[in-house]
This record gives sequence, C-alpha cells and structure tokens, in this order.
Amino acid sequence: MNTTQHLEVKINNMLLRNPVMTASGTFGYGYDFEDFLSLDSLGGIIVKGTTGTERQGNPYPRMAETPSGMLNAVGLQNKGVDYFCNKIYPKLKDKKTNVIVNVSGSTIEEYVEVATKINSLENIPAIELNISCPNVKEGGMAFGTSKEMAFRVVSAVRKAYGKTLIVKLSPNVTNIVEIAKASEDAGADALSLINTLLGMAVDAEKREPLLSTITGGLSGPAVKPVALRCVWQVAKQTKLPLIGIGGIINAQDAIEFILVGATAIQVGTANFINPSITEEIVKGMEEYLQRHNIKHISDIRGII
Amino acid sequence: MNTTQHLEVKINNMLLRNPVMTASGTFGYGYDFEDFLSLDSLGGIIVKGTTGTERQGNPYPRMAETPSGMLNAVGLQNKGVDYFCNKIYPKLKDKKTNVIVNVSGSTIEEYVEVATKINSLENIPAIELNISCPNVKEGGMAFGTSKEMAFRVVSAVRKAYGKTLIVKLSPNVTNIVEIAKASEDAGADALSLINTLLGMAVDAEKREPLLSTITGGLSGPAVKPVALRCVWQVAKQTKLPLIGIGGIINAQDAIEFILVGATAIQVGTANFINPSITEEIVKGMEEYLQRHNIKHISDIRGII
Amino acid sequence: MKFCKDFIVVKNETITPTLYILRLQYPQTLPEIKPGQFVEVLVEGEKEAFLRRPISIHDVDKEKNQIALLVQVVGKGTAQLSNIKEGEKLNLIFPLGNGFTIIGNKVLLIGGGCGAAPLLYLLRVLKQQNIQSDILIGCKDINHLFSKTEYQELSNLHVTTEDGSFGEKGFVTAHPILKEDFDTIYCCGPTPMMKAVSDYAKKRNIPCYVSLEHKMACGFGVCLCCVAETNQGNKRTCVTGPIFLSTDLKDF
Amino acid sequence: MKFCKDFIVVKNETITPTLYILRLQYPQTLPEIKPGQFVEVLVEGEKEAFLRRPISIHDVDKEKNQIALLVQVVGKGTAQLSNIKEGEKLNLIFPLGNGFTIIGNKVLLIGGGCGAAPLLYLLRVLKQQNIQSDILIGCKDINHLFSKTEYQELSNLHVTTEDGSFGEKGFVTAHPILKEDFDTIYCCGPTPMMKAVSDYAKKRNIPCYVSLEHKMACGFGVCLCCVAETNQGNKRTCVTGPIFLSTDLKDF
Ligand SMILES: Cc1cc2nc3c(=O)[nH]c(=O)nc-3n(C[C@H](O)[C@H](O)[C@H](O)COP(=O)(O)OP(=O)(O)OC[C@H]3O[C@@H](n4cnc5c(N)ncnc54)[C@H](O)[C@@H]3O)c2cc1C
Ligand SMILES: Cc1cc2nc3c(=O)[nH]c(=O)nc-3n(C[C@H](O)[C@H](O)[C@H](O)COP(=O)(O)OP(=O)(O)OC[C@H]3O[C@@H](n4cnc5c(N)ncnc54)[C@H](O)[C@@H]3O)c2cc1C
Ligand SMILES: Cc1cc2nc3c(=O)[nH]c(=O)nc-3n(C[C@H](O)[C@H](O)[C@H](O)COP(=O)(O)O)c2cc1C
Ligand SMILES: Cc1cc2nc3c(=O)[nH]c(=O)nc-3n(C[C@H](O)[C@H](O)[C@H](O)COP(=O)(O)O)c2cc1C
Ligand code: FES
Ligand code: FES
Repeated sequence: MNTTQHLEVKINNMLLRNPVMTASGTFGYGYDFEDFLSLDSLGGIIVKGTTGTERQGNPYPRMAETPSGMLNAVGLQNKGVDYFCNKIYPKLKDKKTNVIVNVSGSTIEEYVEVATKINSLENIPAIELNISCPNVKEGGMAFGTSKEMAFRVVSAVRKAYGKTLIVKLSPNVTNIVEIAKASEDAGADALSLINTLLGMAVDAEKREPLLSTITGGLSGPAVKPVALRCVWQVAKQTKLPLIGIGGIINAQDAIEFILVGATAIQVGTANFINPSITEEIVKGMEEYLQRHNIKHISDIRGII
Repeated sequence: MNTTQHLEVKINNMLLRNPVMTASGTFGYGYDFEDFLSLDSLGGIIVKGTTGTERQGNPYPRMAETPSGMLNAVGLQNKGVDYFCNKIYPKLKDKKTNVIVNVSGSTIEEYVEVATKINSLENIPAIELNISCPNVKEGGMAFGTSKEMAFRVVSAVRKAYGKTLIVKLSPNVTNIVEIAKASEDAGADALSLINTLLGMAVDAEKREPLLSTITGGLSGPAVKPVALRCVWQVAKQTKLPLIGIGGIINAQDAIEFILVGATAIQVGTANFINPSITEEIVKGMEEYLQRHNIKHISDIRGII
Repeated sequence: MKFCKDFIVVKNETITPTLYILRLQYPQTLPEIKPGQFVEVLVEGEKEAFLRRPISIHDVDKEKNQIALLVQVVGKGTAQLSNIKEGEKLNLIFPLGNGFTIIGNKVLLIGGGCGAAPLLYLLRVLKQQNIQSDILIGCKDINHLFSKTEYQELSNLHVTTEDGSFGEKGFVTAHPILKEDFDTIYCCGPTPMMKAVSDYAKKRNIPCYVSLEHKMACGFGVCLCCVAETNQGNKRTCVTGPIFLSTDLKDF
Repeated sequence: MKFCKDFIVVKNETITPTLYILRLQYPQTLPEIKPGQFVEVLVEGEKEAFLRRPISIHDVDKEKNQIALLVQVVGKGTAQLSNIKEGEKLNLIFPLGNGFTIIGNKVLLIGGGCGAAPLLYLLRVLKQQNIQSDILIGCKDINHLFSKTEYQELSNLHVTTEDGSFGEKGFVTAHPILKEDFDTIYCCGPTPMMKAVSDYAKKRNIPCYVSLEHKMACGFGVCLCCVAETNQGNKRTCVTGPIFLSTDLKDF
C-alpha cells in the first residue's frame, strides 16, 4: 500500500497512518478481513461493541435490506470484556494498526467497568464510548439522547480511562450539538458520529415486521446526508477532533466528511459489500490529493 | 379508475375516496399533473406550503440527489395566502378530491392568519399545519421540535380554524411521540408524518456544498425506514388518525404504512419520477386487498 | 400537453467516447415539439441515478415520429444510458420547457460543446419558416464537432476549435461572424460562454436567448428546485425556461 | 482462505421460467471448496439490491475451474441476475460457510425445490470417497426436476412430485426409501420440509444435517445478523453454518 504522510492524522495523541478506520460492528475483530486486505493499511479498526458480561443479542431476524441501506438489530452480541481481554486482545495486540474498543453498557457502572479493564491493555490506544446504540432496551441510546445523561456517563468513564476517549454520538436527537458539547465538557478527547438512525421495516406480504425487535438501526448510503449534516453542525460548534461515519462507500464520500470537518472517517456497511473497500478508499483519497494538488489531507479539513 | 369502497377512509370528518394523497411541495397545485392522471382518482392533494405573504424561497441551487433520495432547500417559495385565495382556489374549488392547504409561517400570528383565511374557503376541508419545515430560518421546524412550541402554535390555530386540522410532524427530534401528544392535547384532528430529515450534500470535486443553504430536507425511499418507525411509534401512543409520509414509491410501501398504523398516506418525491404513480398506487392497494382477501383497508390498519 | 411514455431506441450512435446520439421511435404520432424543449429520461439499472435526467431535444423527425437526444457522459446516469441498445425501451416525460421564441429575419445561433444540442432542431424550424441563419459552433477539436452535415444543409456553419483542428482557432466570442448584424442570437453552451455571448449581445443591443441547465428534480414545474433569479423573481427554469432572454436573468 | 473476485459467465441456462443455472469460470485455479459452502453474489444494475445475495455452490468442476449456481427468482436481485449474459463478469465472495460434515458409509440426501442446490456437489464428493448414497428429491412437478442425469450418474435417484408427474406423488417424508437404514441424512429445502425430515431422523436416531437460509448482510462472519439459536447460544449461520446438525438447533 502506498499510503503516505499526506494522509497521516492525529486524534488526540493517537497517530493514524491515514484517516480510514472501520466502524464497530461491521468489521468483527478484524481477522475475518485479513483474506481481503492488510490491517496495516488502515488508520485503525474499531472492534465490536463490548459489554461487561456476555450478551446473546436479539433474536433472529436481525437484518432487513432497505433502499440504499440496511437495518440491523444485532443488539450488542459479544462475549464480554473479560473474554475480550483474555482471548481476543492477544490476537490483536501486535497488529500494526490502532485497535480501538467500542465500549457499551446498560449502566454507568458497566461502562466504567469495561473502560477500566480496557485501560489496562497496553496496545489499545483508545476506546469509543457507544452511547448511541438503538438496539438495546436499557442504556445504549438513552445515554446519547440526553445531554445530562451523556455528561454523566462520559465524566464517569473519563475518570476511569486515561487514554484517548472517543464518544460516539446518536443522530436520533433534536440537537446533536448539545450532546456533543456535553461530551466535550465531560472530558471526551474526540467524537465519532453518527451511529445508526432508528428505523423500521415491514414485510407487506406476511404483514409482520422484518426485525425481531420491530425497530432497528439504519446504516448505509441512505444515511450519508444526515451524517454529513451532523458532522458539519458539530464541527462548527466544538473544538474536538471528529470521526465521520455514515454511508461511506468510496473515497469521494470520505473526502466529503473531511470537507465538513472530520479528521478521520469510519467505514461500516460498505465492508459487507466489498471487503477490501477500506484499502481502496485509502488509495482513492491519496489520488484525490494528488489530482487536486493538495499537500496534506488536513488542508481541506472543515473548509465547508 | 376502479377505486372502490374497500379503500374509503375517513380523517376526522373528511371522507377520502382512498388513502392515497400527494405530499405538499411535490405536487404543485395539482394542475401540472392533470396530463398524467385524474385528480378525482386520489384521496386528496396537499398543495404547496402557503405563508402569510409572498416568499421567494432560497437561492438556487436548491436540490441535490442522494442515494435513493434527494435533498431540497426550496424554502417555502409561494405567492402568499391572499394570492392562493384569489387566484388559485377558484381553479381548485370544483375538483372532485380533497384539496388541503399546507399552512406555514414564521410566527404563531402568521400561522393563525393563514389558517383563518383558508377557513373561509368553503371547498377546502382541511389544513395541514407545517411545523416541520427544515428549510426556513425562522419558524418552521422550530415549532415542531419542541413540545411547548408545538402546543402553542397548534392551540392558537385550533381556535382560528374550524375544520379538520392536520399537524405535520418533523422526524428531526429525540422523541416524536412527545410532539405528537402535545399536538393532540392542543386540539389537532390528525397528524401527518414525516416531513424531511435534515441533511446535507457536498460536491467533493468543487469542495462546496450542493445546496445554497448548505443543509436541506432529505426525502425519498432512503427515509422510508425512519418514517415507518415514526408512524409506528406515534400510532402506539396517540389516538389520532395518522397520515404516513416518507419514501413511498409503490403500493407495497403504502400498505406498510397502513400496517404500522396510518389511516392514509402521502406520496412525495416519487411524483417526480413517475407522475402517475399515485393512481398506480391506488390500483396496487386495491389489488393487494383482493389478493389477500381483505374486505377493507381498515382491517389491516395498525396490526403491527 | 405533456406525456410520460416509452420510446423505442432505434439507434445509439457513438460520436466520441463520451458523446452519443440516441434516436428514439415514438409509437404514436408525436405531439407538437418546440425547439429548445427537453425531455426527462428515466435511467434504469443504475443504482445511483434516482431522479430522471433532463436532456434537450436535439432533433425531431415528424415524418418518422422520431426524436434524437445528444448526450454527454458526465456521471453515472449518462454513462449507464450510453449502454442502451437498439430495440430497448426508454421512458420519457416530454415535451418540457418553453422552447425558443422565434423572432427576427436574420439570426445567429451559437453553440458550445454538447450544450449545442437543441440548436439542430431550431435550425430545422428556422429553415421551414424561411428565416436566414448562421450557426457558430465552438468545440474542443474536430472530433467533437457533431451534426456537421446537417448544420451545413440548414444554415451557414462557422466553427471555432480550441486546438485549431477545424475552423478558427480560439473561442466563439472572437469569431469574425460576430461582427455582422443579427436580429436575434440563440446561445446554448457552457455558462461562461453564454455569459460572454450575452455581454456581447447586450453591448450590441441584440436580444440574446440562452438555455439554462439548472439542476432539476421534476422537470415539469412542481418541485420549485430549478429556479433562476429573474427580474420578476425566482422562476422555474423547467417551465418559464430553460430558454431565457439573457437580459431577464439576474446573473447575466 | 476466502476470495473476492470476478468470475466470467460461461452459460446462463434456463430450467423453468423462475429457475436458472449459472456456470461461472474462475480465471485462476479454484481454491478448495466443500459441498454445502456458498458464495455472496454482487448483483449489479438493480437499484433495490443493495447487499450481496448468498447462493449455494451447486456444482464444482475442478478440471475446468468452473462452479455452477442454481438460482430461483424470488425478488428483484435474483430476477436481475437472471439477465446476466455469457461473457459478463460476476463478482463473488467465496467459498463461505462450513460445508457438510461427511460421515457414514451409507447416506441419504433429501432435497426440496431449489433448496436442493448444494446436493449435487455433495454427491460428487461422496462418490469420490466411495460413500454409498441415495438421493430423494421433492419437487412441484417434473418440470422442476433439475440435474436429473447427474443425480442418476452419481447416486440412486428417488423423486416425489406434488402432482405425481414423476416418481411418487406426495411429500418426501412419505417416500418408502425412508424406511431403509442410513448412517447420515443431509437435507436441504424449505424449512417445514427440513423440520419434518429432522423429526423423522431424530426418532430413528440418525444424524441429520440441514442447511439454513438465514438472511445475511455480510456472509463472512462480521455482522452477526444471520444467527441461529443453537444449544451453544446464537451462532452465525454464515460461519458455523449454514450446515447444522439438526439436533444442535433450538428450532428443530
Ligand atoms: C434543460 C436541460 C437540458 C439538458 N440537455 C442536455 C443534453 O441535451 N445533453 C446532455 O448531455 N446533457 C444535457 N443536460 C445536462 C444533463 O441533464 C446532466 O449532464 C445529467 O443529468 C447528468 O447526469 P449524470 O447521472 O450523468 O451525472 P451526475 O453523476 O448526476 O452528475 C454529474 C454532473 O452533472 C450535473 N447534474 C446532475 N444532475 C443534473 C440535473 N438534474 N440537471 C442538471 N445537471 C445535473 C451534476 O451537478 C454534476 O456536475 C441538460 C440539463 C438540463 C437542465
Ligand atoms: C446460505 C444460503 C444459501 C442460499 N442458496 C441459494 C441457492 O442456491 N439458490 C437460490 O436460488 N437461493 C439461495 N438462497 C436464497 C437467496 O439468497 C435469496 O433467495 C435471495 O437473496 C433473494 O434475493 P432477491 O433480491 O431476489 O429477493 P428479495 O426481493 O430481496 O427478497 C425476496 C425474498 O428473499 C428473501 N431474502 C432476501 N435477502 C435474503 C438473504 N440475504 N438471505 C436469505 N434470504 C433472503 C426475503 O426475505 C424475501 O422473502 C440462499 C440463501 C442462503 C442464506
Ligand atoms: C450490523 C451492524 C452492527 C453494528 N454494531 C455496532 C456496535 O456494536 N457499536 C457501535 O457503536 N455501532 C455499531 N454499528 C453502527 C456502525 O458502527 C456505524 O455507526 C453505522 O453503521 C453507520 O455507518 P455505515 O453507514 O458506514 O454503516 C453497527 C452497524 C451495523 C450495520
Ligand atoms: C421539493 C420538495 C418540497 C417540499 N415542500 C414542502 C412544503 O412546502 N411543506 C411541507 O409540509 N412539506 C414539504 N415537503 C416535504 C414532503 O411533503 C414530504 O413530507 C417529504 O418529501 C417526505 O415524503 P417523500 O419521501 O414521499 O418525498 C417537500 C418535499 C420536497 C421533496
Ligand atoms: S424541476 Fe421541478 S419545478 Fe423545475
Ligand atoms: S451474515 Fe454477517 S455474520 Fe453472518
């Protein structure tokens, strides 16, 4: 891979080879992608949402295809933070990319517990606090839709976690800037946005919902306009570095997020359709800079 | 057109030949469609947003195509309520369909003024109060994103308007049920939802926003999952008849909205792609009822 | 009266790798079509083309009930459309827009690149009405000069190319024909060219009609997305235009 | 090792108006493929097919480096795919899933409708390993019976049709072959059929493998959308499956 210094960016004190990361829940723990690309070519990977104890997630069916997108209702199925530390971390710790853990929970205590345990893992430079998951009954999105709750959970985790603390925001709010500022005030080092939009799909012939949970999280190109708007709004009103997420399927999309103020980006659903898409996006961003004679990606950050 | 009584529905005391209406801002005043379909075949048409005085709307460009959808930033360009009453109403008053006026404003007084004037037009059976337009600086969405504001504007209009009062809700809120209930408490007869999602699009090559207003309203199939979710949530928690809107492009989509609780539906963006789509949807709904041996459309309303 | 109907592709002719002409058969008698009007094309099979694409009517053959579209590949929609094959269907909404106002006895048509598309049919109608015309085409090079024979049959053709491979070298605004007197100018092409020509026309006091390619969602007047700022306020380019008298436009 | 590569369509064979077989050429040496594995197909040119479509590997020709897919038209994606032409490219992620566990000396394969797709390649491998097999196919009528010659070459073919137009009339579960003894049953078809067969197998204490067609977003283990409830909790059908021992599944 010919990624060069033109694409190098920093989120707090975490150095990314390039701004392209993978979104939590869409990249497993990375190994399943090693047949398709080299993890070293990416700025970072965000692993599946991790909770205090093992979770089975929601019943099948958990997925519905929608116009230019999909709904999911996975519901944080994972083996819990101890399993992550003991069984998964050893396999990831020597990867030459930033491995970031997406931290989820139902209570502030659970978030703090997970963050504390991840804090002790030397080669995890950052956590992404998922206060925006629409697919769990308790916690999850509830923390991300109220500025008071967001402030409380971020403050608590901040005390327990010493490295780079990224807070992942929900678009399902009247005023995302308010939540962004509360997170900033509570000590977040960076913000990632957006998580999925709350949506629903119906089988008209069978006359039943397509998801076991009825509602689920919408992702994919369909949500890109909402994601760009959220990043642009937050970029204008906070100072934190932003990681743009939502519907990115090619380098042009990635550049759009940089233009509206993102320092880095994450690719989610597109990984399912083209498992080497992230490597292609890195290449495409490099080509874009060359074509437009731009010295460094940060030169165009937030110019809109 | 072979629309039959199987599809007849009532919104408050307004009788609709069938549940298919056209969404405000996507159907002009109806006459431009008469080359493509008969207005009499529709349940109703909702005409362009009307304000107290003439408005020029936003500067060009006002439109951007997005994955399975589009953004618009028209910004309520219209000639004002007096022009509507004097010049447009006479052309519409003898149409054999329900002609509903979408009422917009920047202040409560403006909403009340427009509603009062429309109240005196005999053949307008209802107004749709647009408290959810994302494309104007003042008023518009501001009223639709706070339950107190929604309550105030709906109450004020309720006093001035005697016929069927439909309130159109914004999806750009943390809790749409709250706004729905406030509207119900303030005297709304029905709710229509959703208006557009606030979004943004960027031209990566030119490095500028694609809309003159930077952000605009997202519509089309991309938003259907969000719209279905909103209708389902509100149907479960209010008693008012609901009009489902958002991404409907065929009869199956329309049926989905009925299944989650809508009494009627509106078709917006799809009119641009197929100007006789609404007539085809009416036919498709009729066929659906026959195929599934359902006596009346209301038999499947809200069964999910 | 507007229609939303299927045409059948009779021919898909490649002019340059990014320029092609579609000849389309209407299964009935064509309605009256004015030069300068356009169609809205439904592009099938391309995930990224959600809305229809507005394309000018390049030519009309009333005898055969055929129309021609001249299309330049600029994005996914026009690229997908370039693959359409003889015998396939193409759904159009048509005819849309106001068309050119035909006025004067000696007129000049100026076209730039693929923007010149509506001028061929305009020439045909001018000829029928015995109006004397000159046509000045500006293009990149000789390979980008299309419909040359037809232009020569119907009018006096003048050409400028950027590389001098045909006609005069340089831009249209420097061509000697502009020194002559004309009653009306019709100009279609890239915006900077139309602005330059309309500046020239304004100076010489010649009415100049230009064609605006604004972004459209519907194309038939209902969405209000395509407006141009005119002396009478925002007007829909798909109804009041796409042809405007340049002096009516705020930006010109 | 999994791959994401283009194949070339060698043949698109129509079986019935809604059933077709695609024969696909791999430009390199095919990796090892197990019977019961599947591919994820990228369907181009269909606005409504956003995700890939999972399709079982119907057959493998190692000599020619070809694979075959048997596809039934059920929606927009499979309909669009049916139009693909010889010489065109098709992008696949492959091989995916666990494949059948081959165990026993005398085995019975039961297939219903297009669900039977993975059984042909299974028969081929069983034959190579000299395992004695019977195959019982249930289908609507004789027109829906595909790959008959191949089945007969590789195994003993038994058929039930709903209308009695071939073999026994009725459902597979009533076929006399079920009275014989088998070491293993492999069953692919509609869920009610697989449940009926696995009930029967449970009673007779025969291990029965079934193939689950759960909805998938990725197909290679990363999205967790495709889970089945097993005795060991939720398991991804695209990795731990799609082939499961029926007694491991909560719903069976
Ligand atoms: C009245 C009118 C007449 C036209 N006549 C012709 C013609 O005769 N021949 C021809 O080749 N082109 C014509 N165009 C331009 C043509 O509509 C666009 O090139 C086409 O829509 C681009 O589609 P795409 O999918 O290939 O490109 P996209 O990938 O959508 O975009 C590529 C570029 O085209 C522009 N564009 C996209 N959509 C539109 C739209 N709806 N209207 C205008 N520009 C758009 C974009 O801003 C972008 O710069 C005309 C446009 C108008 C408004
Ligand atoms: C492991 C596996 C192997 C399969 N093997 C074959 C095969 O060999 N031949 C064959 O014809 N079909 C096979 N299928 C089913 C095939 O994937 C679906 O029929 C196809 O995805 C439908 O796509 P569509 O666009 O035509 O239909 P859609 O319009 O998307 O939907 C039509 C119907 O298909 C179902 N469906 C849609 N997407 C999926 C999906 N991703 N997975 C499963 N079902 C879906 C829908 O619920 C709906 O009932 C297999 C499925 C799986 C999971
Ligand atoms: C199947 C699936 C599972 C997801 N799981 C998580 C998760 O565990 N934690 C989280 O923060 N976000 C999760 N997300 C959200 C994504 O990380 C991302 O924010 C969202 O999908 C939008 O990006 P995209 O449009 O590129 O997919 C999940 C998304 C999908 C599609
Ligand atoms: C071009 C355009 C103009 C619109 N103008 C209005 C308006 O004046 N008043 C209003 O309440 N909604 C307006 N809307 C919103 C639509 O009525 C509808 O709520 C929305 O487009 C979602 O439906 P759809 O996905 O079917 O288009 C407009 C939408 C579009 C696309
Ligand atoms: S494009 Fe819709 S009004 Fe002109
Ligand atoms: S389909 Fe994604 S994990 Fe199985």
